[in-house]
Amino acid sequence: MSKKNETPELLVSRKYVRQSQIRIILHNLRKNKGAMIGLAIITLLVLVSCFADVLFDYDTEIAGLNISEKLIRPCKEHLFGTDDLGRDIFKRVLYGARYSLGVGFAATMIGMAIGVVFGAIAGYYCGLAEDIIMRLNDILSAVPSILMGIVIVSALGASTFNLMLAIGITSVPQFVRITRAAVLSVRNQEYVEALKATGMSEARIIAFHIIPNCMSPIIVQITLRIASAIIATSSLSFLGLGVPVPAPEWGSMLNLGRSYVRTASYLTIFPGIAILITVLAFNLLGDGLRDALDPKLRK
Amino acid sequence: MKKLISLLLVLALAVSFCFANGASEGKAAPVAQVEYKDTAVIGFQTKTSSISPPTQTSVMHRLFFNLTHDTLVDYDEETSSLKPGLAKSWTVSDDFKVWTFVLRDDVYFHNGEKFTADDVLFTWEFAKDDGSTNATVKTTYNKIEAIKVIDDTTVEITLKNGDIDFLYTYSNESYSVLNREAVTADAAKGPGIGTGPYMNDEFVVSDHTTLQRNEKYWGELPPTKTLEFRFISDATTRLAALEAGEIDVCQGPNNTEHNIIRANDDLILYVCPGMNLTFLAFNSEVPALNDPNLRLAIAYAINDQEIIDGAASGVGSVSDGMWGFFTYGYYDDWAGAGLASYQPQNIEKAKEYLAKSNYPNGGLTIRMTCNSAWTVGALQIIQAQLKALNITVEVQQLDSAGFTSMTKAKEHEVVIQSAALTGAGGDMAKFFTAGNTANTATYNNEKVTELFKLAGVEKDEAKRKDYYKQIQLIIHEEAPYIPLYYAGTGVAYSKKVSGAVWNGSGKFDYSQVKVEK
Amino acid sequence: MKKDTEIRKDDIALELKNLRVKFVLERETVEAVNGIDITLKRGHTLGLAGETGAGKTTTALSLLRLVPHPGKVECDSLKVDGKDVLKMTSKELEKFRGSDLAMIFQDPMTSLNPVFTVGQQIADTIMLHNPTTKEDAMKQAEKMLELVGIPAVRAVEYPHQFSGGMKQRVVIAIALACNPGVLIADEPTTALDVTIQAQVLALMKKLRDERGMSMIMITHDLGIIADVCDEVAIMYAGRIVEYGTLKDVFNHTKHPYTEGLFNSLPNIRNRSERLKPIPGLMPDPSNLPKGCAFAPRCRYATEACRTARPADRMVSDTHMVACTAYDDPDFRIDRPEKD
Amino acid sequence: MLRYAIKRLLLMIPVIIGVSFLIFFIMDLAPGNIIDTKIAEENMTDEEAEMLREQYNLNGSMISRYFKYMGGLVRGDLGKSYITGKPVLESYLEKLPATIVLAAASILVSVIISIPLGIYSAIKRGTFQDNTCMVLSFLGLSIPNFWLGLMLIITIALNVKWIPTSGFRGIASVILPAITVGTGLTATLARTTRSSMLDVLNQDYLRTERAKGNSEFRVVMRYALVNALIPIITIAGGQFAACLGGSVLTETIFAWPGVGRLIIDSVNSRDVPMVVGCIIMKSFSIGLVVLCVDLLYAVIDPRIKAMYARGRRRRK
Repeated sequence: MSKKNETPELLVSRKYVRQSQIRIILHNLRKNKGAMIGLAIITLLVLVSCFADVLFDYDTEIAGLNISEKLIRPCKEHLFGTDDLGRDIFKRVLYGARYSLGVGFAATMIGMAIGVVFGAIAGYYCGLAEDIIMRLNDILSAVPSILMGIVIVSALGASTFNLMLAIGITSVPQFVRITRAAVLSVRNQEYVEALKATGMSEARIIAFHIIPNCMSPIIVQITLRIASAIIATSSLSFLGLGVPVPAPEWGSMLNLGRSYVRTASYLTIFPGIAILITVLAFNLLGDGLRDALDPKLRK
Repeated sequence: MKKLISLLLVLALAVSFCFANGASEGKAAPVAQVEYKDTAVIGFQTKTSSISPPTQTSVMHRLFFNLTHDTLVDYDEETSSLKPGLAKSWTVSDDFKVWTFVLRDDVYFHNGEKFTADDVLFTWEFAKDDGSTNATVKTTYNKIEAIKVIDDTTVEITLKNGDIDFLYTYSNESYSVLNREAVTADAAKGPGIGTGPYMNDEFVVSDHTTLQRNEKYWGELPPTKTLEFRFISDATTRLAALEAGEIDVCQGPNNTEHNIIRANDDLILYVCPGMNLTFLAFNSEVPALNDPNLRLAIAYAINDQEIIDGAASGVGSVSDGMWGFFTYGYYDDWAGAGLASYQPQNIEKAKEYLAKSNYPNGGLTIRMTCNSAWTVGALQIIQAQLKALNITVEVQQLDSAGFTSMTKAKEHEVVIQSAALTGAGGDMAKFFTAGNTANTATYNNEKVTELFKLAGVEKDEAKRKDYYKQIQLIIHEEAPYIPLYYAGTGVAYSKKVSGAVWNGSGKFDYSQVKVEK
Repeated sequence: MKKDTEIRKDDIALELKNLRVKFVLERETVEAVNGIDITLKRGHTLGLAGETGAGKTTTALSLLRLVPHPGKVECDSLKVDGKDVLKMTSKELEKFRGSDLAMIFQDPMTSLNPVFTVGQQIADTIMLHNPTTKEDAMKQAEKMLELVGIPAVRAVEYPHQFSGGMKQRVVIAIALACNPGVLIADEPTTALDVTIQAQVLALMKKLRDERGMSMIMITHDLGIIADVCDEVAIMYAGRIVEYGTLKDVFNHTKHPYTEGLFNSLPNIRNRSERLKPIPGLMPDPSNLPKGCAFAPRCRYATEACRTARPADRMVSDTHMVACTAYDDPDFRIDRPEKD
Repeated sequence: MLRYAIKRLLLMIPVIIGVSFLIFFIMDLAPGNIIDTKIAEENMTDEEAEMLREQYNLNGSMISRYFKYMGGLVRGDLGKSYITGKPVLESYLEKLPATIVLAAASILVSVIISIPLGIYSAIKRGTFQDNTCMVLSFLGLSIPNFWLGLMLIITIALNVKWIPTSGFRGIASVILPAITVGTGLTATLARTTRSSMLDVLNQDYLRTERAKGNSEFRVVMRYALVNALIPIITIAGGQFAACLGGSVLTETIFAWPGVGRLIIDSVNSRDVPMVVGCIIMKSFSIGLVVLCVDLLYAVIDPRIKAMYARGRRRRK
């Protein structure tokens, strides 16, 4: 089956081709078992996050203390055991899903939104625009994330949104670099010139033709950033910049259990596993999406 | 290079040692003679940043200065009395203004220079201008009017105004004597040259400090040649280093890992009652909190023991008064004075006071701020306990500089802090008199300020103690601060270690430490 | 440098029997090659002609057993220089490829490794099959470059510094580096413009005659076949529909599809003549029609053609055609016979 | 090539000036200053606080202090640390060797794990092995550094005598920290290796290599990998540059005298000259590494070398 041009009869009406493309992507996605597992886990997590308030009463079961039940090893009543203030870790891990998922996802979206836009501009308009954006990017990436966290949280107050902002901004440089590299490789392709020849405005070219073609490295970067965003919350919460205290965010749970690593390691093992599963789910889905979107790999 | 030399030395020693044993093979086997290592390694956790005594006053720094330098007068913590240091004897004028010291003449600095009265004068002049950036040291030295060198072994210090406690302060290691020639020769390393039992060898900030024995020390020669202090900030790693035998002493192991130490029979755990008091401070400039009844209600509603168990894994002791139990003039017989002790928790009394306060049935929200991950746990427990009074607590954590800038600007409501208390009664004034950054309760009571001034110059012990008693009674009633607990400090060390002096303040004395092979 | 066996005209260089290749995808299976027999005499050149999608490249790759995943190759027998390729282990295959059977690919722009110098790529092949010292291999590589008309000094340059034509010469040099007995050329000049095409073909002919190599020339350009080949095989939808010497197929064309090919060629001499392209399109390889694959587009198609699969019929001792129409002995196609 | 390198070095100067201004601005924005750090250590009366402000010349606007600082910077004097009084440059260089050793060792660990994993999963694309390789590479990223570090210390350092638990003492001491940091990097590097290998494995010239008679192993490991190196080196170089900035958590756990902890301690104690000085040195060293990685491209890919030879990147 030679790679030469398709025989005429396949070039049927344009609508049909576009509709089937999405169907093809979904079909490929369904075919990829890993992606399906990832999607299932994520939907489960989203469900748990939304209905956490229904499942548990925040004050008594999540934030309530009973020192008498301190540091109980995992057993029947407390599947994951209890932490140093007597709170049930199993319920906190489930309840914490909303924070970690929220922080991880939102922070990455913030980073992506800013990063992709600047990256695309830098990649497309070479010369001065690129140099300025890339140098500003180098400057921004020099700021350590903890310093960024201190400033944003103290300037705007400690809240979950500010935490997302702090982590989001520190992930902007990576997105800018990844997008620029992808856009650079795509803009030199012939079809971009062909589009220019049709008189299409540059903004439309970038938005509808260049960025979709750069989606695969961006998707990979999104899934990776979600992982490091969730883990970044634990180092930030060490300095008290994380989610305000009683909230059971996985990163801060890891951090609180830090001094119990030898005596009660289950304090950090279960939040760690929760993070591992979430990160894996996002990456399996991201991987599946990347392969489904990449026409070259569709053979 | 230095490590190589000391290695060779050790080898030589070891070899000679074996020969000695070998040679005396014939004779009856000597009494089980214990051999000691040449190096003792100590793992510590609080960062030190200078080897110059006038620049630092923190406990860990003073531990080092105690080894490398000497002061004119020493303070003996057991007997809490003064004993001769570089000065053999001293006399004071009646108005406690002019202090005359007779100095030892057999003391030499590490660089070989002889110790003379001129060095005392130089240290004062050096620290006064840019030799130190430490406010406490500079303020103490500013209290001195003049220092007169009478002859090589006599010096006279004249204060601006009389201070009975001057020697207690002047015995602090931060006022150790420096050598004029050494400092003028090298401003960076010069201040590190002292007269103490050990000499500064290597100093890498936040990594390690190595001290070599001063062979020509005027006092009792230490048994161990080299002391190596390794900065290991993570407690779990520090304990693991001790278990692996890399270090001989592990200062401040995790409270959560005390049973691991107890389970290991090569290690000894020494937990001493701490001198660091953890307390709540209510900013009286906040109208809602400027109400003693509310503060007392909260004081009685808090259960200290639960905080100790929850936040410090049970390592610590309940505190009942905003005054060091080891500080001069401590008074705690509250019943005798018609008052009730804050502990144990007494909900009815708390509700009683709450009823008399501006918030009879609670319903207010208080923002409690802390500056470290450890105290967050305590605040969460207080948060749960105050629910009984229908008071909601919002927990806020800031990093240390942000925290102090907030308290300095009086923008806080309630803060949880821990402070290292000392034996001197006068030192407690900084919490209760205006114009001090430690006075986070912005407490200003003329009577209390007056009483502190009187106690400062009162010669008669009974009268001074009575003044301090009156202060404590007023404070107990107004409760600007609520004392919570003394955090216990712990030390874990291998059973081969002996000769070290452990104490509550954390300023351990390693001058006579030795480690069996 | 040539192997010592003397060239025997009637010796068989390559024999392929009943090659079938299917690409099994989830929703469909593409039957690329449906039973092909090739016998290539030593020193002869066989032209494999056919439109795009007739399975020419797949056939070539099957000879080297390089058909990519998910292709399934079934074949009764494949012998090159008497060696049975089907039974070769991967180690033997590696020795076989490049020394006994070599291949030149279609698109020179992408057939050379961009990060290795031209000389290095040739030397690698030499080192693979007759290991010598690096310098010696490089010297041989430079000699090969000279052979294909590239100055030896350019051996240290990289592929991106060469034009399309020059790159194809390098590919040829690589293929001939170890003096293979049989060479497969998969549309070697399609990607080149006409003037370069003639030079490359002349070069290939010169090298073939010098070394007495047998060659399979795969192309859709009948002009090239006339110029280079001794025998011709016309392929359509994965089958050889007509096979014979140049004279048989060009002058005594039998198969209607071959006739259609000739009709769609512009005639230099008679410029006013209208082209008669073959109506319709290549059949979809995933569902080939029953019977003769060409039937839907064949002018002479009868009911029989649409039902039964045409058998290979020997019209002369060298000329074969697969067309059921010839069951009727006096069936003729319009194209006149010349001798 | 040289012209391109010099251009990049010159471009670094505005970046460093930008970095110094941004960090100075952010440190000023952060609540509290060096005086507050000192107050946190021990009590101070208001007059004493004012006296210290004079000594640290903290009065005056942020801009005036910045230009005073820049005056020193231009003469190459990064100023002295507020806390230790030692010159910033000296403190940074004191911590640099340990940081470089840890960064190099971590990248070595990351490369040793990621590249084989990436190639193997590229060859076995879509199969069960592909997914397991990816899951394996993700373990590193998902396990928090401090937890892995402590576990390594407890399980390995306590039982193996020649591996020290902490500190920078000879080669053996770098093993555990390098594993802790290295495994964290495998996720990104393994994925990049996989995707760039996938792109290369589709290329035609590999078919030519196979037709020459190369074994599949040689085709993948020699001919394909070399072409896939560019993205891999980009990511590995980026990771090395990031490690040069130090990894705070690992340095804290292993008591590793690295730059990361120096910067974070200085941030916490608002030691502005040290923070700005260290970050400038960090960005300078990162800039150097990224430049070396770019120059490395030319060594690997002749097409890029051609672009440099013509003095500028050829862009349509």
